[in-house]
Amino acid sequence: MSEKNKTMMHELPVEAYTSQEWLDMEMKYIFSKTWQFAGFVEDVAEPGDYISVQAGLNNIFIVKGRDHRLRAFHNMCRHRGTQLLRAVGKAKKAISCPYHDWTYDLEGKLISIPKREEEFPQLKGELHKCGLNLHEASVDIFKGMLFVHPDKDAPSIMEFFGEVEPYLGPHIVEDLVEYSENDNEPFYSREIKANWKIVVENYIDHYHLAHLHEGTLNMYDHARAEFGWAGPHYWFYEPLVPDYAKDVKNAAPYPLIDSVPEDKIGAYVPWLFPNIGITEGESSWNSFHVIPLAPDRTLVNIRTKVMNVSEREFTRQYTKSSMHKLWSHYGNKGKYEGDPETDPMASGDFMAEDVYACEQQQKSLYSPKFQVGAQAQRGEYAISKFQSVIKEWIEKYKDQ
Amino acid sequence: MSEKNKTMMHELPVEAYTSQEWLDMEMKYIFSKTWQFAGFVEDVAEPGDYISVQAGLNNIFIVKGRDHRLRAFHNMCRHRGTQLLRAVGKAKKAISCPYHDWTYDLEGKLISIPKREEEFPQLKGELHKCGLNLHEASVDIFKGMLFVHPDKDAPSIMEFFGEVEPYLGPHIVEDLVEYSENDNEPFYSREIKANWKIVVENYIDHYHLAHLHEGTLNMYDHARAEFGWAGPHYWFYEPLVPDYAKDVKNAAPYPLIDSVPEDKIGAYVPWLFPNIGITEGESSWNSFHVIPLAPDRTLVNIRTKVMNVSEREFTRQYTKSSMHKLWSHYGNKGKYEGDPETDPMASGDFMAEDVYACEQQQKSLYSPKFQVGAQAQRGEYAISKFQSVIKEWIEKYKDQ
Amino acid sequence: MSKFYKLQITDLRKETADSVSVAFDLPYELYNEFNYKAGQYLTVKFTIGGEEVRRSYSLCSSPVMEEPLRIGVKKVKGGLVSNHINDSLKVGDTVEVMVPEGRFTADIKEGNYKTYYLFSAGSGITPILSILRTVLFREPRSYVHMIYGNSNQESIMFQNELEQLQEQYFDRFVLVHSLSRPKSKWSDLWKSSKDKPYLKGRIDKKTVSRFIGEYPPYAQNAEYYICGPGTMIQNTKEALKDMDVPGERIFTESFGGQTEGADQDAWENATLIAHLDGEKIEVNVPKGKTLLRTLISQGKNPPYSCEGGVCSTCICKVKNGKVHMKNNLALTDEEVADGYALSCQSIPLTESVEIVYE
Amino acid sequence: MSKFYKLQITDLRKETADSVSVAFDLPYELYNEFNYKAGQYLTVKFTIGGEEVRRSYSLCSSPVMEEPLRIGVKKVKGGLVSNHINDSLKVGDTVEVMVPEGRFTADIKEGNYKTYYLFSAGSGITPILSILRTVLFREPRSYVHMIYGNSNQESIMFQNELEQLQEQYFDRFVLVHSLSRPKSKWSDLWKSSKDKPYLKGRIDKKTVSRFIGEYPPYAQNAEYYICGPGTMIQNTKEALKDMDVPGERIFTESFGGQTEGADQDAWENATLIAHLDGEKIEVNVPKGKTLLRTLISQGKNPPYSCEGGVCSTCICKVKNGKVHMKNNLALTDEEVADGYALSCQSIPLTESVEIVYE
Repeated sequence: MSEKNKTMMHELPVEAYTSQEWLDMEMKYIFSKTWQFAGFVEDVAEPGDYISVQAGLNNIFIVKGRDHRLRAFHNMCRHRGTQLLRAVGKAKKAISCPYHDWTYDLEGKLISIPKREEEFPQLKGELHKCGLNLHEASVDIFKGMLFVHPDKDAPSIMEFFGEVEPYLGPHIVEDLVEYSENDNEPFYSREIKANWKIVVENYIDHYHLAHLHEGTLNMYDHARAEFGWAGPHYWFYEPLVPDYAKDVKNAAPYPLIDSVPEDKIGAYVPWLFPNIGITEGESSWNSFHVIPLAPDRTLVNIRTKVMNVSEREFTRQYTKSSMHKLWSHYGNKGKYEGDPETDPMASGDFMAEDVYACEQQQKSLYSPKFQVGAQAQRGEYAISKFQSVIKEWIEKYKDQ
Repeated sequence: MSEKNKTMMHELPVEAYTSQEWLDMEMKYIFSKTWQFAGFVEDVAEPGDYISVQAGLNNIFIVKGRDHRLRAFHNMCRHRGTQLLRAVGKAKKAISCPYHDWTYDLEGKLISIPKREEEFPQLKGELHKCGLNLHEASVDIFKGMLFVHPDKDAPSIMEFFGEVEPYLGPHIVEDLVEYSENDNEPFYSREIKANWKIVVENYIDHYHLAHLHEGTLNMYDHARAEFGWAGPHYWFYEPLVPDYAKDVKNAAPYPLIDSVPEDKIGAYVPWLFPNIGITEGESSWNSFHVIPLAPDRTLVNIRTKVMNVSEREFTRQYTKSSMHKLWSHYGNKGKYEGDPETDPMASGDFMAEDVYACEQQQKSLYSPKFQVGAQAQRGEYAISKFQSVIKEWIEKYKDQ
Repeated sequence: MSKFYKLQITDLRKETADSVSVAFDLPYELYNEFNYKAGQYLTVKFTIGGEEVRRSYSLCSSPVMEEPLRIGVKKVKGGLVSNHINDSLKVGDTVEVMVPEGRFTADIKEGNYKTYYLFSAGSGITPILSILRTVLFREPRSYVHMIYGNSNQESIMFQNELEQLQEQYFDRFVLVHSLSRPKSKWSDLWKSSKDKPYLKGRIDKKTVSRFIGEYPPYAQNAEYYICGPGTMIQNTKEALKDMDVPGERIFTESFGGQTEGADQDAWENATLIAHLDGEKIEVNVPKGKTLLRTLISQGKNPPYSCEGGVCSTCICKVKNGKVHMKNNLALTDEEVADGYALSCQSIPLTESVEIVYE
Repeated sequence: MSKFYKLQITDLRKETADSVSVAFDLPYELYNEFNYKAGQYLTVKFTIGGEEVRRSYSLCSSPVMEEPLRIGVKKVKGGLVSNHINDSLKVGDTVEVMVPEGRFTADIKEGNYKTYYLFSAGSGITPILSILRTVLFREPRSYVHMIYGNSNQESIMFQNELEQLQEQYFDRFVLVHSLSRPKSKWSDLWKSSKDKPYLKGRIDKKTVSRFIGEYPPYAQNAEYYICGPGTMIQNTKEALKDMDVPGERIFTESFGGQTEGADQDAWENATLIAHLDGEKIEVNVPKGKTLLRTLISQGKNPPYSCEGGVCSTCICKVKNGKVHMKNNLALTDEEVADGYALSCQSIPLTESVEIVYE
């Protein structure tokens, strides 16, 4: 072990952010042991619809049965492991493997093998009793979001999310509709050149809001933020600044979400362990899905939902907001002067600012001089807490 | 260790050219322990100007103080490691980290932390005595080039380059001006799909000049080449062929460099360990910077300088040269016949020829059949010498 | 096993014109023994016209609330016991009662996150009501989607109670009434009110599949409880199976008229060899008599309680020969394949039948 | 410590109308003891008019060349010793000389790659000349950028020597003269010659900042040496600090008039307790006397040499009480904060002062 490997990022060693070994461990002991975000309920709307998602090391497909109940199976033929279903689609009554046409019913039971008698005389009796049915996984719904768990007998999703639920926004997510520029694409998708935990830590870092985002997220009242930990999850809330609050109805970029009572308007920004944040605001609701690709590469997909109103009403609010005097002081000014097109720090776009900070931080991790200097005891408490949860989780499953 | 790993490239195993482990070692024990090319002095011309450069694992910025002296610091906030300064720019009196606005003066001293009292009660007394000043690095100038060293107390740049200095060309680099098609871009920049050492070995290989470049570099007299080793560096000189020498004043593509006495005209082509070559010719002076990106990917940036003459004078020479009868026999004929646009070996461009040779060699390294057949004892002596220096350097620092 | 306790009636409540619910006072010392799960039933014993008769009635009370044991009883046309209870019992009377039994129960736990589909018809509401109230009370994150079938508005048992639950748990409890012969004035009333829709007709395949389509499960751990007459059970179960609901998620309890299987030719005067409490009994089975009744008429004391093929108290294993069960709402297909039978429902199909009470 | 050696004068050279350089013969056996660093000074002792007086004069010779020790001495108006040296000494005379001392030195090594900025005025040239020649000779890769301030062309000491160096090291040595009252005919002469420019005026902030802007450091390890009168030092140092030159790169040596600090009220007849060579001395400090002179007048032998607040030979630590140093050109702020004081410059500020010579 070299000196560098002993350098700590608060609770975790720096190598946790740079090495394949750590990512492998996280894949095994975290991403394969937790409920993983898989989309919105409407992604699998009708009986027969399916989607397949990568959840840690597991490729899992979710299919809606004719009983409107979701099933989840590991997306892999029991014969030689070939993937059964592609990204999105509609299944008939059965699922066939493209490789040798082994066929399963929608309950995952093996129902047909070509040339069974000649080729597999050892498989006697009913096929679905030969121990070659699809491996079941678990699927459930929380706050309008689909989650999968690679274990068939996963602990209830509410055992996992129950503690944090009371701290989430009062938004009724099921009543909102997705907003995206292009169909079937997330509102925002970007590969970030940083470890996934750097991205998470940026998300839960309260200390940076007033600084990195001094010109972009200043419509929220950072000084009145409330936050804490519930189970392995982090919750966070801050109200609007008074200027914005007093005329939010006209200033909000989209129509106000009507399931949020007036006295509860604000930004609810919890982080659900391990890799899905939600951002529940005054006029939009977003999922922020962080997908590790490599030790130093992470995909972020943001999907966004807004009120289910007519396009006219939507456009009217958008126009009203964009001309509102509030936004000359708030919300979209770059931190530095420069070309907003090419310079993230001059973009006035808080995502660009965050991406910039994450990528710059990642770069420094490789420096032999890298060390964390100090930790803001309140503003950065969540970061070391998150790291301890990572550690706990790995410890818990590593020796099982 | 697999069979393949035992195959040798002269002094180094093949895996030194293909594995991440080796690149990591080189980054640690070579690129972080040597003076690294950072640009030209004029890149940081005025007080307050800065540039940031990647030197091995270290991102370092160089800033010119109001005393016109350069300072170098690791470009990484001591708080959480975020990069402080972008590529190029002008600093005011202080440097702020974009992430949480920690601020340093131009001497690297920490001078302000937002919410210091509430968030960091442990940081008492004067901020710049809290051990959180920027990590200093070293910067110095050699032959008009900026070099950085990640250590604050680096050995003098002249300890490093001193021995090779007498073998360099008599060019006064500071009097020349940069020539580039596009502002702020190197004259030539290309990512080569080969290990960085393959590129270096190609550069210092005398044996290939008369062959690979038989139609492109034949205006230099390879038979009269002189070369040798000085410290960890390689030096190389060859005069012009008589045909060219006798009318160089009219035939040279650019105005002759006047700091070179007539009897010393030729090509001085040293290699400065580990990764910067310079090519000091009769009418141009070039830096050849080799930047490892991955075990099998290397960026080459060439910056070129010419005499500081009027544009009219420059154009007149260029025209005169291009019509000179010499170039019908020398300097730009492809080795093979073919389409010069698509076939590097028919391009008549020696860089394209070298890139082709490097990439083809890299490919073969992965073959189980790969072996070095034989070594030209004079023409390739520099290659195995370079490899031994690599080995020595790693040995020297590995156990420290 | 078949021990009866004398419990006093503390409350008698008219639920509809032809049904009543009966609450019993439970002495403190019986609390443990009478601990029950939602969905279970009580077996009561009366001696009416000199004959001892037993009947099982589901508990409609909830085990997790501080409330007395309560059963719901609807008059069956010509039904000896149900009419007795509805017409003759009064508060203060003492009734002989066995401890709660039954496998039609839900595993209700506070941490659960489930969607419960409850299908009931007529007096089938009783165990369903118990499950419903227990789930809503004990599982704050679970959902209940329920259909209740009746002939008309007036035959809906526990109507007030259901309405209260709908109000209290509006965000987790959906109730749709299905009326086979709705009274029109009331239906007009309902039509004007969005809160009280009802479906017209009996609970059949189409009703079930539409209902689930309209109210798909939110929590994905869904379970399906069906309680009502045999045909209603059959229809509902088939509808669910057609929709690929896995069998292990469906739970049923039969109430009211039995579904007879295909007529079977019983072996007349077959020989029965029964192993009971270490005794080997050999006896002929008179035509039409069940194995259980044959043994009882011989003065033997085989275990039993409901005599309706529901409770499985009378379970035995068939060692030799074959039997036919007129009704089986208790044993799984696998138990039957393994040779188990309900002796209260079994008639011999072979010349000789040998059974063991284990 | 304060041992004096008798050295013979081997050369006396008139440098300007009012200055002289004096070379001493160094016997072979004193070579080691008189080994010195460029920038150091010699302390000489004379008895003039019956009084023993000491003065320190910087060496202008270079320790790395084969040449005798040589000091430069400029007449000070009414200066007892400087006039004596200029007017009365001759070759062959013997002078009492202490070994070289002083902290105004450069760490000159062959491998160095540095840029030296040298600022001098008047006789401040002497240590600067030593540093200059040593650097140029010993550090073939280093650069020297120098300003030399004088009142006019004729008061430039070591003029020939400087011109020779400019020729020999033209690629590494820049020298700019700064003349406060240049004589015009000569200045006309200079104006016609590119090689000999001069700046008009005293060395002030603007001069310094322009000079550095015009001759920025090439080798980046730059050091700044300043030697001249107090105001010139102050101005130059402030100019450098304004340009963010780090304090640890600046070295100064005061020559000529001293900069007095703010007037301080000394405590009259304060008690001094001094720990010296194991002895505890208790004595009253007469008004106007320094701690050093008080001890000397008591016949004690405290260490000292320059008596100008420059050399730090007389350093002591203040254990109790407070003192004021009239002049301090030797101790850093941190040393002062740690309680150190130059006893030759210290007057008591408190009723009692206790010091230790360590």
